[in-house]
Amino acid sequence: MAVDSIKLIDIIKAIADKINEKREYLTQLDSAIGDADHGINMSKGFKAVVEKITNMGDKDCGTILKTVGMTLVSTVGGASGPLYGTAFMKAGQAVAGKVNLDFNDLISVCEAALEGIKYRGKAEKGEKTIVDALEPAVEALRKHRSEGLKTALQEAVKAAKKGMEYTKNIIAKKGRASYLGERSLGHQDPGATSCYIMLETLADQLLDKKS
Amino acid sequence: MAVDSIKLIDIIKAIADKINEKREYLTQLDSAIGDADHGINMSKGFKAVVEKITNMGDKDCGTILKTVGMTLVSTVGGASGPLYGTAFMKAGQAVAGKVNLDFNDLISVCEAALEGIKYRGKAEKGEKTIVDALEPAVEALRKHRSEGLKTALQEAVKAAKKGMEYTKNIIAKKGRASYLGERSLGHQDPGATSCYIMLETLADQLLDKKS
Amino acid sequence: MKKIINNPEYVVEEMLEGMVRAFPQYVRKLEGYNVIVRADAPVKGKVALVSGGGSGHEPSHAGYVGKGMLDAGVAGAVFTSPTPDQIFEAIKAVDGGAGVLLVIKNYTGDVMNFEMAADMARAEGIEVESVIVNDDVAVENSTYTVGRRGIAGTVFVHKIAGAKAQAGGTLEEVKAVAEKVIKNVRSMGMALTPCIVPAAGKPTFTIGDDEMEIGMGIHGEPGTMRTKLMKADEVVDHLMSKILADLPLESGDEVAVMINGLGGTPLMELFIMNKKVGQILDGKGIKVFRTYVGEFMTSLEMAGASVTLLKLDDELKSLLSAPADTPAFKQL
Amino acid sequence: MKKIINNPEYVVEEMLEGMVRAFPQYVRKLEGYNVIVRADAPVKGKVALVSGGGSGHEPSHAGYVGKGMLDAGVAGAVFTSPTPDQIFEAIKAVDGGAGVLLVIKNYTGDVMNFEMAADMARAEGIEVESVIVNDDVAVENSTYTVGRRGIAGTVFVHKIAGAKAQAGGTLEEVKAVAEKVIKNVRSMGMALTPCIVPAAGKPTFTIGDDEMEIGMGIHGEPGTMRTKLMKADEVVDHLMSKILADLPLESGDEVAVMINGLGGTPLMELFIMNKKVGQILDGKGIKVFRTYVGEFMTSLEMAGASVTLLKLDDELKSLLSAPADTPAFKQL
Ligand SMILES: Nc1ncnc2c1ncn2[C@@H]1O[C@H](COP(=O)(O)OP(=O)(O)O)[C@@H](O)[C@H]1O
Ligand SMILES: Nc1ncnc2c1ncn2[C@@H]1O[C@H](COP(=O)(O)OP(=O)(O)O)[C@@H](O)[C@H]1O
Ligand SMILES: [Mg+2]
Ligand SMILES: [Mg+2]
Ligand SMILES: [Mg+2]
Ligand SMILES: [Mg+2]
Repeated sequence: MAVDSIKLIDIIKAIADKINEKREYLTQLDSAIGDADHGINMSKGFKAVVEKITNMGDKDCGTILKTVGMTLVSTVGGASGPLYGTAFMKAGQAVAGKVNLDFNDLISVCEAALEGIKYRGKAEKGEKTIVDALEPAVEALRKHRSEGLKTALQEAVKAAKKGMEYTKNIIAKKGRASYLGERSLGHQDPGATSCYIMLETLADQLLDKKS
Repeated sequence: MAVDSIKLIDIIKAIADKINEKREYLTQLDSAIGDADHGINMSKGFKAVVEKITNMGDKDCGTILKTVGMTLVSTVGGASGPLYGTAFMKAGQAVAGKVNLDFNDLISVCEAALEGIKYRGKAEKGEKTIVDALEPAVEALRKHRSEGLKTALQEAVKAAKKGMEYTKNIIAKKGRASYLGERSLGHQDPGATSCYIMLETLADQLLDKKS
Repeated sequence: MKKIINNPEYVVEEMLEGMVRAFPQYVRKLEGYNVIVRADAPVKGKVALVSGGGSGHEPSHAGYVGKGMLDAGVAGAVFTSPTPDQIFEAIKAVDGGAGVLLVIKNYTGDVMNFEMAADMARAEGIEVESVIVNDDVAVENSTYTVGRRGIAGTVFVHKIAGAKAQAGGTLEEVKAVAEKVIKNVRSMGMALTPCIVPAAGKPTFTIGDDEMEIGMGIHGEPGTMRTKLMKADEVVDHLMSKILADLPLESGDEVAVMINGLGGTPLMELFIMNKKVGQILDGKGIKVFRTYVGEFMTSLEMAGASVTLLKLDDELKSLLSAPADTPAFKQL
Repeated sequence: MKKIINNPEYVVEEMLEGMVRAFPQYVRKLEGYNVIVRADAPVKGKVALVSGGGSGHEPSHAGYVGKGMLDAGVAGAVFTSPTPDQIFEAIKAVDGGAGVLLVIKNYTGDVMNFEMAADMARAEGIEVESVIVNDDVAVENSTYTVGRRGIAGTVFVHKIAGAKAQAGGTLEEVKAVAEKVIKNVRSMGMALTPCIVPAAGKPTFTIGDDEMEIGMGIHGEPGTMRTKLMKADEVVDHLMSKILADLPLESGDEVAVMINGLGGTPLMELFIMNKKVGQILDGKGIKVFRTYVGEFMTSLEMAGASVTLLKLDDELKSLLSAPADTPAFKQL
C-alpha cells in the first residue's frame, strides 16, 4: 500500500460524504442521550474540511491531516470539534513531511489519533465515548500488523463495530450523556458511531481499490 | 312612596344580587369590545358594598349612598369603579341627612348620579357608555314626574332599555372599546347594560312592593 | 394555565412581598396597601413621582421606584387600574412638601382613578399635578375619542421626569419636562402569542401557529391587524413606518430607542429587532443617542415586543443620561 | 416555530450586531469573530476575564462585558460551545499584560474548546488561567463523571472575579476568588415548557399541559424528573431542599440569592418564587445579603426558572457589592 496526498484527499472526501449521508442518523442517536446535534456538527465540520483540502494535492500528508484537524477544531465547536480536531492534528504530526504513507504510517496515524482523543477528552475505554470504538480498532491493528494490511484493517473495523455496539450496554461517564446517569443505558453512543463510520470508510477506500 | 334606610339597604342588596346573577353576561359583553372584566368588577364591588351597608339601618340615606359610592371606588378599580362610585357619592350628597326619601328625592338621586358619571367620565350621549342608558332614564323621570311614581319609573326603565339597545348601533368614543373604532359596532355596551339592570331592579323593588 | 404561582387571587400581594424581600435597600411596601415606595420616602423638598396601573406589566411600575425615577408605584389587580384610595396613600407617603406628579397611562380607568386620588390629595392640601402618557401609535388619535394608549414610552417619562425631580426641579418644571417627553415619544407593538390573566385562567385571545398580531396593547387587547408570520426585518419595518409617520424626524435629529420585550420573547430576538431599527435610522440620517433593550413594560408572558422612539433635545439628553438607581433600571 | 427572527442560520450574527448597535458605549465586536469585548479593551495592567459558551443564554455572556465584570464574551452557535480560534481571538484582544482568566461552564465541549484556546494563547506568551463553574445540584456529583453543569451561578463568578480584577487583583488572586465563589455557589432549575433552537425548528422536548420538568439544564436537555404541575411554593421547596442539602449553611450565615428566569417566565412569577425563598431562609436564620431577580442565564424562550444561593464571607460581600457597569448588569 502507498497513500499519496491525492489519495489521502480522496479518502477524506469519502469520509465526508459518508458522514453527510449519516447526518440524520447520528443526530438521532444524539437526541436520545445528548443534545441532538452530533450529525449536524460533524457534517458541518467535514463540509468545511472538503473545501479546505480539495486543492492541497501538492502538500504533504502531514500538512493535509493537520489542516483537517484545524478545520474541524475551528468550525465544529461542542465536544466533537476539539476531539476529532485534536485526533487529526496529532495524526498529522505523526506523519509530518511525508508525501507517501505506508502501512506502518497508517498505524501511526491511528495511534496518534487515539492518543489525541484521550489527551483531549481524558476518557478511558468503557465510558461511552469515541474511545470505545477507536481504542479496540488500534489494538486490532497492532495485534494483526504482521498479517498484513487487509487482515489488520478488517479486524480493526470489526473491533470498532463491536466497541460501538458495546456502548449500548454501558453508562456514560464522559460528555453530555453522563448527566443522564442510568438513563443513558440502552442507547448507542453517537461519537463511537461516527468513529466507526470513519474507520469503515477508510478500510473500504484502501481495500476495494487495492492501492 | 317613602324609602327609609332599611328599605334603601334592601334595594341595594337586590341590585347586588341581580348584578351577581348577570356576572357572566356582563363579562361576556365586555369581552367582545373590552377586556372581559365588567361583570367581575361590578360583582366584586357590590359584594363589598353589601358587607359594608348591611348594618347601616340606623344611618341616614345620604350616608348609605355615599358609603356605596366610596366602597365601589375603593374596591372595583378600572373604569366602572370611579364612574359608579362617583354616581353613588353624588347621589348621597343630593339627599344628605335624609332618613326618608320621597319621589322627588328619588329623582334628585338619579339626576345626581347622572351628573356624577358625566363629571367623572366626560362622556355625552351617543358615545356608547353608561350615559346612553342613564341619561334617557333621567329625562323620562323628569318628563313624567307629574304622572306619578309608577308611570315615571316605568317610562324611565323603558328609556334606559332603549338607550342600552341603541348602543349596539354606535361606535364607542369613550372607554376601552374606543380603541376598536368601527369594530365596536354591533356590540351592546356592558356599562349601559349594567346601568339598565340597576334601574330595572330599582323599579321592581319600588313598584312590586308598593312602598 | 402553566404558571409558577400559588393562588391566582393573591398573585399581586405575593409578588410585592417577593419584590420587597429582594430589594429592601430600594423599596418598602405601605402596610395594607399594594403600594411600593422608596425606602427613604418621603424625600424632603423633592418633587415626588407616583405612577402605577394594573399589575402584569412588571417591572412596571414598582421596579422603577428609586433614586432618579419614581417615588411610588401603585399596583392594581392584574390589568386593572388601582383604586383611588391606594393611589391616595401613595401620594401621602411620598409627598416631601414640593408636590407630587402623577404619571398616568392613558386608559379611561387609570385616568379616572388617578384623578380621583389627586382630588383627595388636593383636599388635604397636597399639591398634585398629573400627566397622561399616550405613546401607542397603533391606535388612531382623535380628539373625539379617548385617544391613544400609554405603553412602553411611559418608562422614558419616568426616567426623564424622575431625573428632573432628583435634580431639584419644581413641580411645574418636572411636569413640563414630562409633557415634553410625552410630546416626543411614540411606540408600537406586536405579539406572537396571547397571555393568560391568572384569575381568568385562559388566554386573552386565540391566534394561529402561523399568525401574528400587530398593534397590540399591553393588556391582551387585540391589536389593530392580524397577519401571517413575518420576518423580524419586516415586522420592524412595519412598526417603524407607523412610528416615523407620526413623529416628525429629520436627518441629524437624535433619538433614544427602546426595544421592549412583552414577557415571553428572548433577548436574542429583541437584539435582532434592534439591528433593523438601527439600520432604518442610519438610512434616514437619524442619530441614536442611547438604546435600551430588555423588558420594561410587559404583558405577563406574552411573546412579542414593542419599539419606542423618543426624539431628543439637549435637555432631554442630559436628563436621560442622568444616573438612576432602582431595582429594574440602573444607570451609572 | 414562532420567533421574531430573519434567517435561523444567522441569528447569532444578527443578535451581536443588534447588541453592538445598542451599546456602543460599552462594547465592540471583533471583526470577523463572534466575540464581544469591552469598548476600551485591552485595559492595560488589569487581569482580563473571558467567558462564553453557546448562544441562547442571553444576556449571558456578552451582556456582562463591561467595567467590573467581563472583558470579553465569546458567542458560539445556539447551545454549542464556541471554537478555540474564536476564544483565542478574544484572549488576544483583551489581554492587558496582567494575564487572562477564562470562566468556563462545565460542559465537555466548553471545557475542551476553552482549554485549547488557552494552550494557543500560552504558546504566544499570554498568561492564561481558567476556572470551571459547576453549580447545578440537579446533576449528581461524582469524580467518575464530568460532574455538574454550570448554570446561573456563573454570573456570580463573573461579578465577583470581575470586581477583583477591576480592583487590581493579580491573576492568581482573581482566580482564587473565582474558585471561592464556585465552591460556595449552588443552583437548581425547573421548566414549564421546552424551547426551540432556531436551526432545529422544533421543541427540544415535549411535555404535557399539566406537567413540569425539575432539574433542567439550560440547553433544553431533559431534567432529572418530571412531575405534575406544582404550586410555586412547592417548586421552591423542592429546589431549595436540594440546594441546602449540598451547601452547608448555618443560622447566622449570609447568602446572595439569584432568581433567574429562563426566558419565557414573567417577572411576577420570579418574585413569587423569591417570596418563598426568603421565607425558607428566614426559617433557618440565614440572612439574605443581596437578591437578584431577573433573566441572567436563559434558555431561549423556555418558561421556567432557577434558584441560586451563594454563601458569602466578608471578601465575597465586598466584591459582590462593588459597582459594575455592563449592558445587562449594573450596580451603583
Ligand atoms: N471526553 C470525551 N472523550 C471522548 N469522546 C467524548 C468525550 N465527551 C464526549 N465525547 C463524544 O462526543 C460525542 C458528542 O459529540 P457532539 O454531539 O458533537 O458534541 P456535544 O456533546 O458538545 O453536543 C459523544 O457521543 C461522545 O462520543
Ligand atoms: N368615560 C366614560 N363615561 C361613561 N362610561 C364609561 C366611560 N368609559 C367607560 N365607560 C363604561 O365602562 C364600561 C366598562 O367598564 P369596566 O369593564 O368595568 O372597566 P374597564 O374598561 O376599565 O375594564 C364600558 O362598557 C362603558 O359603559
Ligand atoms: Mg451533541
Ligand atoms: Mg372591562
Ligand atoms: Mg378592566
Ligand atoms: Mg452540542
